[in-house]
Amino acid sequence: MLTNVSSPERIIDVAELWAGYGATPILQGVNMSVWRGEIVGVIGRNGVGKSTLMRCLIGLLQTWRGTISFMGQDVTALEADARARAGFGYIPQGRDVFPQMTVEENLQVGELIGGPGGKKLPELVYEYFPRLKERRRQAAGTMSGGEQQQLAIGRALIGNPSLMILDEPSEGIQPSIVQHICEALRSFRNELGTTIIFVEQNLDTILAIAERCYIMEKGKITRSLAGAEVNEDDVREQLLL
Amino acid sequence: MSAELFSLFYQFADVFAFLILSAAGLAIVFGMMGVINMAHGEFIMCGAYVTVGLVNLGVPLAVAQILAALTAGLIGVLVEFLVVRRFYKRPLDSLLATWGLSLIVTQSMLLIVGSAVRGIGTPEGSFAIGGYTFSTYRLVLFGCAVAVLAGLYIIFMKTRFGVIARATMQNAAMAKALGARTGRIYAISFGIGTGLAGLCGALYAPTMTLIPTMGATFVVESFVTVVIGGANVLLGTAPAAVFLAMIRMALNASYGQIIGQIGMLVAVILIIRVLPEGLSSVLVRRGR
Amino acid sequence: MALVEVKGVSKRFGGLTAVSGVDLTVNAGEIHCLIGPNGAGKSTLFKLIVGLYPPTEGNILFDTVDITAERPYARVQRGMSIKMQAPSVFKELPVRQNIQTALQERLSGPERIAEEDRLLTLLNLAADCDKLAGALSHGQQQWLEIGMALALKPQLLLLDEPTAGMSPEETFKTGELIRSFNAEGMTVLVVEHDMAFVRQVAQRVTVLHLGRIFARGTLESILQDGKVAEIYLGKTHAH
Amino acid sequence: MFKLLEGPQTLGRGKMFWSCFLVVLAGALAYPSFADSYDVGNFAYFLIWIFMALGLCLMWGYGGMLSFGQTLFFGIAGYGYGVLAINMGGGTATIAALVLSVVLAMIAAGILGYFMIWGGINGIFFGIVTLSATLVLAFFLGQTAGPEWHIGSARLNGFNGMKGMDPLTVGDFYVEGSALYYVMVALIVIVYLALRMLVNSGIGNVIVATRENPQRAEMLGYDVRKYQLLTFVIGSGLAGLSGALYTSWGQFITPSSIGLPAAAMPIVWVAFSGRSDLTATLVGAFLLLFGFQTITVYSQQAALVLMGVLLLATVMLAPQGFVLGIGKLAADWWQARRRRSDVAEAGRLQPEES
Amino acid sequence: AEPPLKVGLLEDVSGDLAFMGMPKLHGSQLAIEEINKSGGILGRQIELIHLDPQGDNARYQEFGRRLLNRDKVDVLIGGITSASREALRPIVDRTTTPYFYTNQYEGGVCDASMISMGAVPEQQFSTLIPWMVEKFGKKVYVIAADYNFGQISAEWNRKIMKDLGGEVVGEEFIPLGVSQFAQTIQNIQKAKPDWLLTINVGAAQDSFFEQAAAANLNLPMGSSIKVMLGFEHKRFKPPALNNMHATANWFEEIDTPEATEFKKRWHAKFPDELYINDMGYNAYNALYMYKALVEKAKSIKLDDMRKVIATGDACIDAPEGKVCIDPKSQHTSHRMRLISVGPKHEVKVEKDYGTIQPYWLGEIGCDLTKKNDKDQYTPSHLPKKS
Ligand SMILES: Nc1ncnc2c1ncn2[C@@H]1O[C@H](COP(=O)(O)OP(=O)(O)OP(=O)(O)O)[C@@H](O)[C@H]1O
Ligand SMILES: Nc1ncnc2c1ncn2[C@@H]1O[C@H](COP(=O)(O)OP(=O)(O)OP(=O)(O)O)[C@@H](O)[C@H]1O
Ligand SMILES: NC(N)=O
Ligand SMILES: [Mg+2]
Ligand SMILES: [Mg+2]
Repeated sequence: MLTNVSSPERIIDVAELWAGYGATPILQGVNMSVWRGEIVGVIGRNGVGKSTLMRCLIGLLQTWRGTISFMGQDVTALEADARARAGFGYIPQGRDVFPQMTVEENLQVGELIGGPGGKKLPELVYEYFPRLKERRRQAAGTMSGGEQQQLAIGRALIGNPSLMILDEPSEGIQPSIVQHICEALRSFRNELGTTIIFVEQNLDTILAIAERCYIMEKGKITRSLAGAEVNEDDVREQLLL
Repeated sequence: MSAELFSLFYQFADVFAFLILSAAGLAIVFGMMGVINMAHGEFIMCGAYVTVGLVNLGVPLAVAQILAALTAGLIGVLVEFLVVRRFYKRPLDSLLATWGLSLIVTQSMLLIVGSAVRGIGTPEGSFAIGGYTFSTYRLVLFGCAVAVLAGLYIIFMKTRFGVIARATMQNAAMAKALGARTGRIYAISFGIGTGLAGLCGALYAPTMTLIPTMGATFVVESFVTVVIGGANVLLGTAPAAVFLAMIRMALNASYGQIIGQIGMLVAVILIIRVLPEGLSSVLVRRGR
Repeated sequence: MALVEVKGVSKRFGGLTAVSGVDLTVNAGEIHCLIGPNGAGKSTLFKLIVGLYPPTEGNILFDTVDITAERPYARVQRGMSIKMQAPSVFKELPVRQNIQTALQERLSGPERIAEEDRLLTLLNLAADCDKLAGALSHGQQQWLEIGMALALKPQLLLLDEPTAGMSPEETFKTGELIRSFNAEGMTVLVVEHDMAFVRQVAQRVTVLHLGRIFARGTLESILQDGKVAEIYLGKTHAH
Repeated sequence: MFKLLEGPQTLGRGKMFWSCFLVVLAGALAYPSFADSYDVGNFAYFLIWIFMALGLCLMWGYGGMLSFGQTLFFGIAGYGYGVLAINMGGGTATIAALVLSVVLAMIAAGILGYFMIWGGINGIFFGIVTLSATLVLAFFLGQTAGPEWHIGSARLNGFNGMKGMDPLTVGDFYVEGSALYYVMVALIVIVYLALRMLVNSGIGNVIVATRENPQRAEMLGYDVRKYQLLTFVIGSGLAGLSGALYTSWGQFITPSSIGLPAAAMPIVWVAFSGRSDLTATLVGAFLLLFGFQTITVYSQQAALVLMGVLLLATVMLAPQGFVLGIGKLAADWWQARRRRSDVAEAGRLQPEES
Repeated sequence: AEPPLKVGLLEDVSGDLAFMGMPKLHGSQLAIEEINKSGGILGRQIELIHLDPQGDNARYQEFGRRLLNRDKVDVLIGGITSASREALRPIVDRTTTPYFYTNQYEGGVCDASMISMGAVPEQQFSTLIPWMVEKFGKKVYVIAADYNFGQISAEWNRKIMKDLGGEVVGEEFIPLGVSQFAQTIQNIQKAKPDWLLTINVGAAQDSFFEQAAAANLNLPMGSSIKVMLGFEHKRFKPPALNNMHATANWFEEIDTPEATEFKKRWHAKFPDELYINDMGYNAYNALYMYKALVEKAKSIKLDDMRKVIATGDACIDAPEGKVCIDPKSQHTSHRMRLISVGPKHEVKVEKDYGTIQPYWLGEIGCDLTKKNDKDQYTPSHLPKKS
């Protein structure tokens, strides 16, 4: 099924997506759709291709076949930077902060490139992650793992994207801040209407914010859990596989 | 006495200017972008030849020098587009590619322009202090070196472009995912680097013999300066040049050029041994 | 009996004190969990123990020998191994060769191959053993790194966030794995943020905050501690 | 032992590869019987340089140490051979001079390597230190023209170069022409096979692991510095072997064999060939030496342009190096052909991916 | 017809020295064309095989062998730097092929296989230095390239200055490739010499002149390699070379009828030549000298040619005048002239010394008619008294 006629509320539409590394296909026909303002989780075991899917969404990995549409526009051929400027925000797995730049400069990169977010955003980020404010002038590469993760999230938030793609945002973060991040993401969605797609393994996080979940297995979306299905037992069952 | 003091400063300034001007372009291209640019000397040569060519056409020297730097910059952008952009992920191959380029360029210049080009003479005249006379132009060179350092610092530390450019060079994919037009940023940065190399050639053109292989005279010094500057080239290059210039000047003055040259290289070895991450590693304060 | 004794150890980075006068004893045969907020100094403490950083102050004893001045490889040869927080496998080498490099000092010939196969199966990497380690997914790299640490058969195993990026089930499996090794006599010191995992494995828990020991005891006592909840756990776990 | 000839660290394995190896070797051994004696000597000359390339391949491709100092040790052994051969009086003593000069280079490499590796120097800093050391030696030797610069009865003779040493000699027989050629072929085969065994051994594992991540390697209990030093000494020793052989071949050596641009040449050979594999380096360095000479003979002033184009085209078209690139092309083609025939046979048995 | 004579030529036409090597190639080509037109040597045409060693000593060795062993040339000519000559000598010495070195150089090579066509110190310095001392004063400052040529030339200067009662107030050796001279200029001013001996070598070191002029150094200069060899007066903007003095067997500015005729032929064939330097000129002469030797010996064998040389009658009429090969050293006698360069870089012949023999090697004991030393001597490295 190939549709280019997606309704305007659908912020992202992935149809029959194939992609991989070298000659090895990883994503083998992924279909998914996300509506404006949704918070959608993608879950699955290690190595099934969740990160690969996220890389395709932001455009760091070329799609072999299939289409990605963003607000009804086909963005499959757009490069990552163009997608970012169109409103995609991305937090990669493994943080990827700019190691030799200070925390402040890392945030600046997100801010300078991102869309118009108003002056409040940096303050907001510092509010959510006070550690970042404390360490404004520290080289990002010398921060602790969790601090870097906070920075990566802050860096994406600050660009005020309309779609945020988060690859395991809670990894390595202390429980209280995980809760914090969950609240932050929710309030972002509530206040700014940001759509959020996230990959997660942490059960608490999934339960706390996901409104819908896609289950991934071997390069395909095999199921989706909607509404009430996003409960501890169902999710656990899916992750058990 | 003050004449001796001035001459000490003059000699220092002279070596310092040489090191900074020859290294500035490489600081960006190699130090920041990681491209082992063996054709650095050829961009310097390009700046020198364009300057001389334009002056011979009647263009005033200063204008010719600026145009020459721009030409080298534009050629740099072109070279980046045609060759260098393939090599950001494999810097060691950039060595081979640019070395090939360097061979092509020097020899083509020899074939096209000929083996020797007539010089244009040094402007600005001379002045005397104590028993010595000095070339005024050498102070101009020093001024330019300082200006280049300041300019680089401002561009890469204080501007929007600079922040994004540094981010791109540290992690291009991530910068791209944040919306940076990394291709363009790379091209511009490379162009700035080669433009500065061209500027070096342009500034030294009046004072040197022009042959197609002239770039070679600058290359060792420029690599050495950039490398011992360390990872943070914007902070490291200046102290590296100060350090090397002092050593070189002192040895040149007391023991002659050969000891100056050997001594500088030995100093390089010792500095790296003491600071295996280069000079900037002690300058960048960790934490707050 | 103390296997590791950290005595009054501090580590400063410029003006920042990441670890400050820490005293910590890990007893032989126990599973000891180190928890604490981001930036508390947990990873730094690990690096001090394996010798990647020299301490600014203090001493570290392993098996009653002062190893403060020893290089990391010597400490590893004494019987410790570490899984670092960020996966640091040999990215351009095949998965199997990663394991082999860790094993080859201990075993050789067919025994080594058999052990490689056993570990690869255990780590769920048997199918990917010819892939370059850099081409593994993030979670798989974590597994590989754990495998390399295990391959050394250390007396003391240091695990820095071993289950980050693992699903609850995999986390549980990892916990069981660690317990089984512990049952064979391996001492384990582990940093984690996943309380379920900590609950599963920990015999003793130490909380680090701002570079200092903040609390220690059993997990239950820690979870009851309101201050720990405030600085670290947040609402959910503060029952 | 011989199992180590193959392994994950070296490309080329199985019957196919070793048959090719034997065919090439047989061809090489038969070559003098049908070739012009000049060409045989010229080939022997190319082979002289290969050791330096193999040494760099070991250090750089396997060990991750980009040494600009191959010519430093080339020079030390080259001059060393000259000094020893002159002072020990030629004849069969030249064999001892050869061995001793290589040992000398290895000792020097041990000292410089200890100084660098124990000082924590790596990456590009390693390159710059070795380059500086090379240039220091070149500058120093360049100014030794005066008669006061001599070692025993051997004058260093500055920039004009040191002369007057015997070539390798056994009794009264000069090892030249096809004799030299056979010696070179034998040495190359020995060194090549020995290096293959080294890199496929446990030591080789640690060497490549150190390249990938020295900290992780140390965390596995290896004193990586020792392995790096070993790599550096062997690699530099091979450069020394080239140097001593070169001096013996031309009975002449000058500082310009040590300074720039000579120092860049080994890097060019190895990068061109594909630094990650010994076989590629062996074949590639030979082809490049041969190619550059041929180009220079036949194209006069265009030669340098053509050489530049060749290098540029190689890196742009064959990112892993010329030989590896060609090798991969061939392998792909071979596999594609096999796969095509497989597919043809399997036909519709191929399950459709659903 | 008989097969042509093969001339093997090794000249750098790429790399740093290309601007000097090019005229050398041209000189050889011109001479060969002329000789072939006028019937060749002993009726045989000449075939030129030129290879470009690109300034690389190892290439000199490779190509020397190639020309001698594969192409089996009848004569080998070429080499720019002394190092390239030294690279070739061990190879040539093991054949019976004659080798012509066509540069002026630091002198002292006593080798039966080699015939030197260029001027040597006793021809250049024993003319130049006394003249400079007489004209400008007894205090000299030397800047010299830091390698054999520079160091040995400086040694010659020291020896001659001592004989003249002069004083060397400073000597500075510059590594090849150095292009910055602010310190040197100041050192010179500090030493207050009457004149400078500039034996700096190569394009980079030539930058000295421009930088000295910019600093208003303004001292008389003398040299054995400037003007005639590197034609700096053509390459630099006046007045950088003002007040330069040099002695040589050839300057393009010599305007005797023979010289003028020669220049006309050259420029007709190579209209773009910036300057016919002495190397190019010597390279041209080398072929005529070879022709003379072969025709007198009626043989292309080195031994037979050397018999002609031993008679002392191996002479040709060159554009500079008559030149002959000295039997003891196999170096060439030259008509030496001293020139000066003016503020507009105009060149004036100040003095014509007539023919000067390359006597020094013979005096110190080199006698190739008796013994083949295969060595290079300097004032401080003399043959052992046997
Ligand atoms: N750079 C790469 N090159 C080649 N193969 C890769 C690369 N990155 C990932 N893969 C492969 O693609 C598959 C999917 O990887 P991916 O990173 O998308 O998994 P994931 O679902 O995100 O897993 P995890 O939960 O461990 O992060 C894995 O089998 C992995 O081996
Ligand atoms: N090399 C360094 N230079 C400067 N500061 C550093 C360096 N390494 C760590 N730090 C700082 O020291 C503190 C402790 O870091 P550490 O990595 O030990 O934290 P952690 O407890 O492991 O945190 P996390 O749970 O986030 O991994 C952090 O605030 C960090 O920013
Ligand atoms: N022969 C010379 N000038 O080196
Ligand atoms: Mg992932
Ligand atoms: Mg940590």
